[in-house]
Amino acid sequence: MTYPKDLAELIEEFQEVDDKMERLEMVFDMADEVVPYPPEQWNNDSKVQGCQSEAHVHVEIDDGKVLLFSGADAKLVQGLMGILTIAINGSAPAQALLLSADFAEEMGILNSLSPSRSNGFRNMFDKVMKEIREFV
Amino acid sequence: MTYPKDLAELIEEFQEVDDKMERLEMVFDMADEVVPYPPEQWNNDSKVQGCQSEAHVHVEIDDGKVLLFSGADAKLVQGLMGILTIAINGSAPAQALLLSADFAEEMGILNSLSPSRSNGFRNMFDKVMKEIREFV
Amino acid sequence: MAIRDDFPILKREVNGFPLIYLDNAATTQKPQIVLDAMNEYYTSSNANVHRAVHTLAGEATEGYETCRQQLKNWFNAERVVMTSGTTEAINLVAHSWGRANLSAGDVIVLTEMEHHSDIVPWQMLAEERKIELRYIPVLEDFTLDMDIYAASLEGAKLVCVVHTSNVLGVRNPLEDIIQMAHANDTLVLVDAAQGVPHERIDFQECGADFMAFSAHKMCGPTGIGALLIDSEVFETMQPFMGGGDMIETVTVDGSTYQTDEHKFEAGTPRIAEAVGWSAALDWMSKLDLKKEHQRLIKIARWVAEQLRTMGMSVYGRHEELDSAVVSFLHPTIHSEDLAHLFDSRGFAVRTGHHCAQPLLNRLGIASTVRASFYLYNTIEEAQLFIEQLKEITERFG
Amino acid sequence: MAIRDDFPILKREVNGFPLIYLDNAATTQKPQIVLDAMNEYYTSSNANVHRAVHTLAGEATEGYETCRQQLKNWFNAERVVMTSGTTEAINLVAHSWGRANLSAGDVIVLTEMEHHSDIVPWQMLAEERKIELRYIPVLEDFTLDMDIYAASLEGAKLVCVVHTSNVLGVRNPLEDIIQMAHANDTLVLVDAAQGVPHERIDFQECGADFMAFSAHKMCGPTGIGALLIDSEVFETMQPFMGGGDMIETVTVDGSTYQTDEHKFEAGTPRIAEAVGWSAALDWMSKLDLKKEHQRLIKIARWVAEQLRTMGMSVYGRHEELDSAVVSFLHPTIHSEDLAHLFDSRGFAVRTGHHCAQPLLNRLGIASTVRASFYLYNTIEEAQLFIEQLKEITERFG
Ligand SMILES: Cc1ncc(COP(=O)(O)O)c(C=O)c1O
Ligand SMILES: Cc1ncc(COP(=O)(O)O)c(C=O)c1O
Repeated sequence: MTYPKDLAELIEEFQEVDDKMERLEMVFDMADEVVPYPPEQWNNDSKVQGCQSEAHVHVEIDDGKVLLFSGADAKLVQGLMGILTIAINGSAPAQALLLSADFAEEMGILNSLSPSRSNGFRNMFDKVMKEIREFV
Repeated sequence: MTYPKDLAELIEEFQEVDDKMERLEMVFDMADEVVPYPPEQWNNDSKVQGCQSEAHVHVEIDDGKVLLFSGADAKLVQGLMGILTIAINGSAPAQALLLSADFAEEMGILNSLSPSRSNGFRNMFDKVMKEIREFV
Repeated sequence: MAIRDDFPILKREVNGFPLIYLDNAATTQKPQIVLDAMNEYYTSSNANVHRAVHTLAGEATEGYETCRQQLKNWFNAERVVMTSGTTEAINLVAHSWGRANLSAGDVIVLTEMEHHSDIVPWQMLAEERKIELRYIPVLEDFTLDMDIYAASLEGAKLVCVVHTSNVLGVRNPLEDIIQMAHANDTLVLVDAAQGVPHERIDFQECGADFMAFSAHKMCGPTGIGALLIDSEVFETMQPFMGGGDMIETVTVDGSTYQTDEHKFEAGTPRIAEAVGWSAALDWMSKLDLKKEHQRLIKIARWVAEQLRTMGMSVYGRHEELDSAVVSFLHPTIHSEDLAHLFDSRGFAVRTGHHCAQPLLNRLGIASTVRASFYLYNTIEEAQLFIEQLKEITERFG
Repeated sequence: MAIRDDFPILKREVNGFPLIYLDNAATTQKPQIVLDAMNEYYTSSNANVHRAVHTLAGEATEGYETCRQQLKNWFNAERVVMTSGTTEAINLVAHSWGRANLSAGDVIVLTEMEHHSDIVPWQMLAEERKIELRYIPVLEDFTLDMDIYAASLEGAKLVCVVHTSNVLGVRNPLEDIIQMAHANDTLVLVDAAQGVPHERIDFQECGADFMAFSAHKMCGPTGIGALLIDSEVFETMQPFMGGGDMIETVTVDGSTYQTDEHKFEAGTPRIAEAVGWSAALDWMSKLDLKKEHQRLIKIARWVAEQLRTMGMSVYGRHEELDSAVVSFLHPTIHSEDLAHLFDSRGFAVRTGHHCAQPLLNRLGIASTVRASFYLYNTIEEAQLFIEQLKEITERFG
């Protein structure tokens, strides 16, 4: 799969780092990239199910472009949200929908995602995509 | 354990035979040794539970001696009853109770008896011993 | 023969003779790669699944859920609940669907051909909920009485039918059974314990609402099985057992449940078993199951013919889609004695009521000797079996 | 160290670092002889159990029933029902004893310290049968409120209590709990999933009426567990699931059941798993469990002290009889992040609600990080764990 340019660069950056802890640190740093969805607004609709910790996402379409608001208790989760933000914010919905969740694996952050519930990333990603799809 | 003389001899005879089928044949031949408990008299009380086939035993004490009546659909089971008859019929109840069920294993007839339900021999043996115990 | 080489147990001897394992309808043997997969799991990824972040837990979860995904693919099914086997799967339906959807006066249709595992759960439910059970009789030709079936559908909420009889090898006309039931708005549960090992089934195409089966009868490990559920019916079911992993939230005032298959999988699941079953499915997917089945049913037919020629009573018909199971009785040797005699020469056959007493009652017998063939069995073994029977008959008959 | 050598998985690396497995309260690792025993079973004796005469079936039955006998010996118990684990064991009690003995208005006493597996089955039963549930609160010192317990016994038919909390490691005063319950004619179910692995329990001496636990938490395989039942209470129970092996006779008009443990074990049982569990019990019986436990609780106490010194909130007390489980929260790093960071250095720790949400609600937290130590863990690993936490705190705290 080909990724959006910003994301592709990020993946490459990650792949250059051998040490897993360092990669986690890089994800943590991405937590600042989210457009914050303030805890006061967190609600049942925005909640990502199956996450260990609280994680919320909210999608709006602004001027035909995806605008992802998000926030999480855990920094790793919010960091992944930040990466997702970089990948899709400002794209047309149809464009955003092309993204696959595999990037987190390619970045060497999550050991295995596919059918597993071992982390909430997959659920978060699916929820965002589902919300975007409603706008298409 | 030391067995009654007749039984000990029988065990020895069996142990001299290597071929399992031949040993089974020898058991079949023992089916004639039972004091028959005629099918007309078979009832729920005489039934050996957990046998694949119908098997019935009935114990009486005659003149202070154990008298075992028995019968079964399957020849192997009735043969084992015959061997048990040889082992205990005519003994005093207290004497009969000394017998352990291990002889069938020592004879190389049944692969393994202990806690298993894979054959009804154990249940048959236990039932006979229980009935004898009621007379002591 | 290549297939045989994959099964280490087939090299064993019994009573000094090479093992000839003809008890496949009870359980099948396991290819080496199934054992390897479980060993690999235990020696490199063992951990508890779900809701954990460490590497081993991720691998274990992946291993467990991969099995579910493989079953979904294999059967073209949308909902796959992992159970401890066919029996638990059917009990799950009785509990989770039955108690949520049935009430006094409702009717469940069973057949006389059912395994006890597809009878007793319904008897228990029937007693608890005052439900009527109707049993479809088995005819002289070992098939179901389809006229009585048609008539008995009236007012029925569920039909429970065995895909293939474990005693007769008869494969029932499921397509008709399901179509007639659905035309009547009746759901259908298929006990496919004996069907799945010999026939590749498309769950959605076949149209059943529930399908239950066990791994151990299809080269997989003990302790695991599955229930396929139609995705609409799935939504009408209440939880089965309560506990870890099947909940969303628990408070002292009450709990909410998962909405997917995990709702029905309480507690630490059968992780190593799922990994082993995956390997078994992988192994089986490399075979031409259809061709193998044709080979096996031909063996069964040949054995049945030989037995009839020798004067045995044979119970079954051994048609194209039937399984390679041959049940018979010797005219003079008791079935239990016969099984012991076979065992003394290394042959594993089963005798008894095969957990199908109502069927045996109908047939007017108390037991059969059953030889059942599977992927690793050969025509040579079948010939040895017949020769052995001849020898036994000469000596003991 | 000799014990470690028996566990092949401990040689593995995770993310380039040696695995340090501290998730033992979730599941334990398996010594090689457990895997060998299961392999041996599958490669030489695999067959379906019970009611069969051939050699393999006899060996398989022997293997399966030997496990039951070993459990009887290990626990000095008269009735041992094999289940798929703790969760199924507790559900079995709710179904087989509960539905047969409880009715509207009856009371069951639980504690806030229970695992979901000892809460949800009772909530489900309570809803179905209009039964009242009373929860014993957990005090500030992580123990049960014994005054409320005493008061709540009034009219109670059953007390369900966890032997040792999987979150806190706290071992409850079972002796008092059981004595007080029995003085009130109340039965007691002990969830010993965490107790059995660290303490040798004499079931009859301890006096509980039911005790549930899982093999996988005591070096045994996945997919199997057991329920010990007092032999008098045993007689008051109705069957659980219906199917093969639990019946005496089946007719279309109704069925009769086995009277021993098999009554509660429907379907093909977990044969290979039982064989593996037997091997695990053999292996454990060669250890001085008491001494090992003293070693482990000392490690846990040391870790807890270190954590407190570093400013962590520690949940638990780590007294003599408690299990070697240390739950804590970092003042600044989220528990999930912490677990990921540990994992990046090869440490397996668990985070989350540990299937004990009511307890965590009481503690006013949503999750903990949990490090749990078992037989193969060493003080060196504990030291590395603390050092690692220091490094993580410096870098991410
Ligand atoms: C205290 C306690 N009870 C019950 C369980 C459930 O055990 P299982 O998942 O093996 O059924 C566990 C394990 O997670 C536990 O720690
Ligand atoms: C037709 C049929 N149904 C159900 C079962 C029960 O399967 P299990 O014992 O694996 O639960 C069997 C196997 O004995 C069977 O042959």
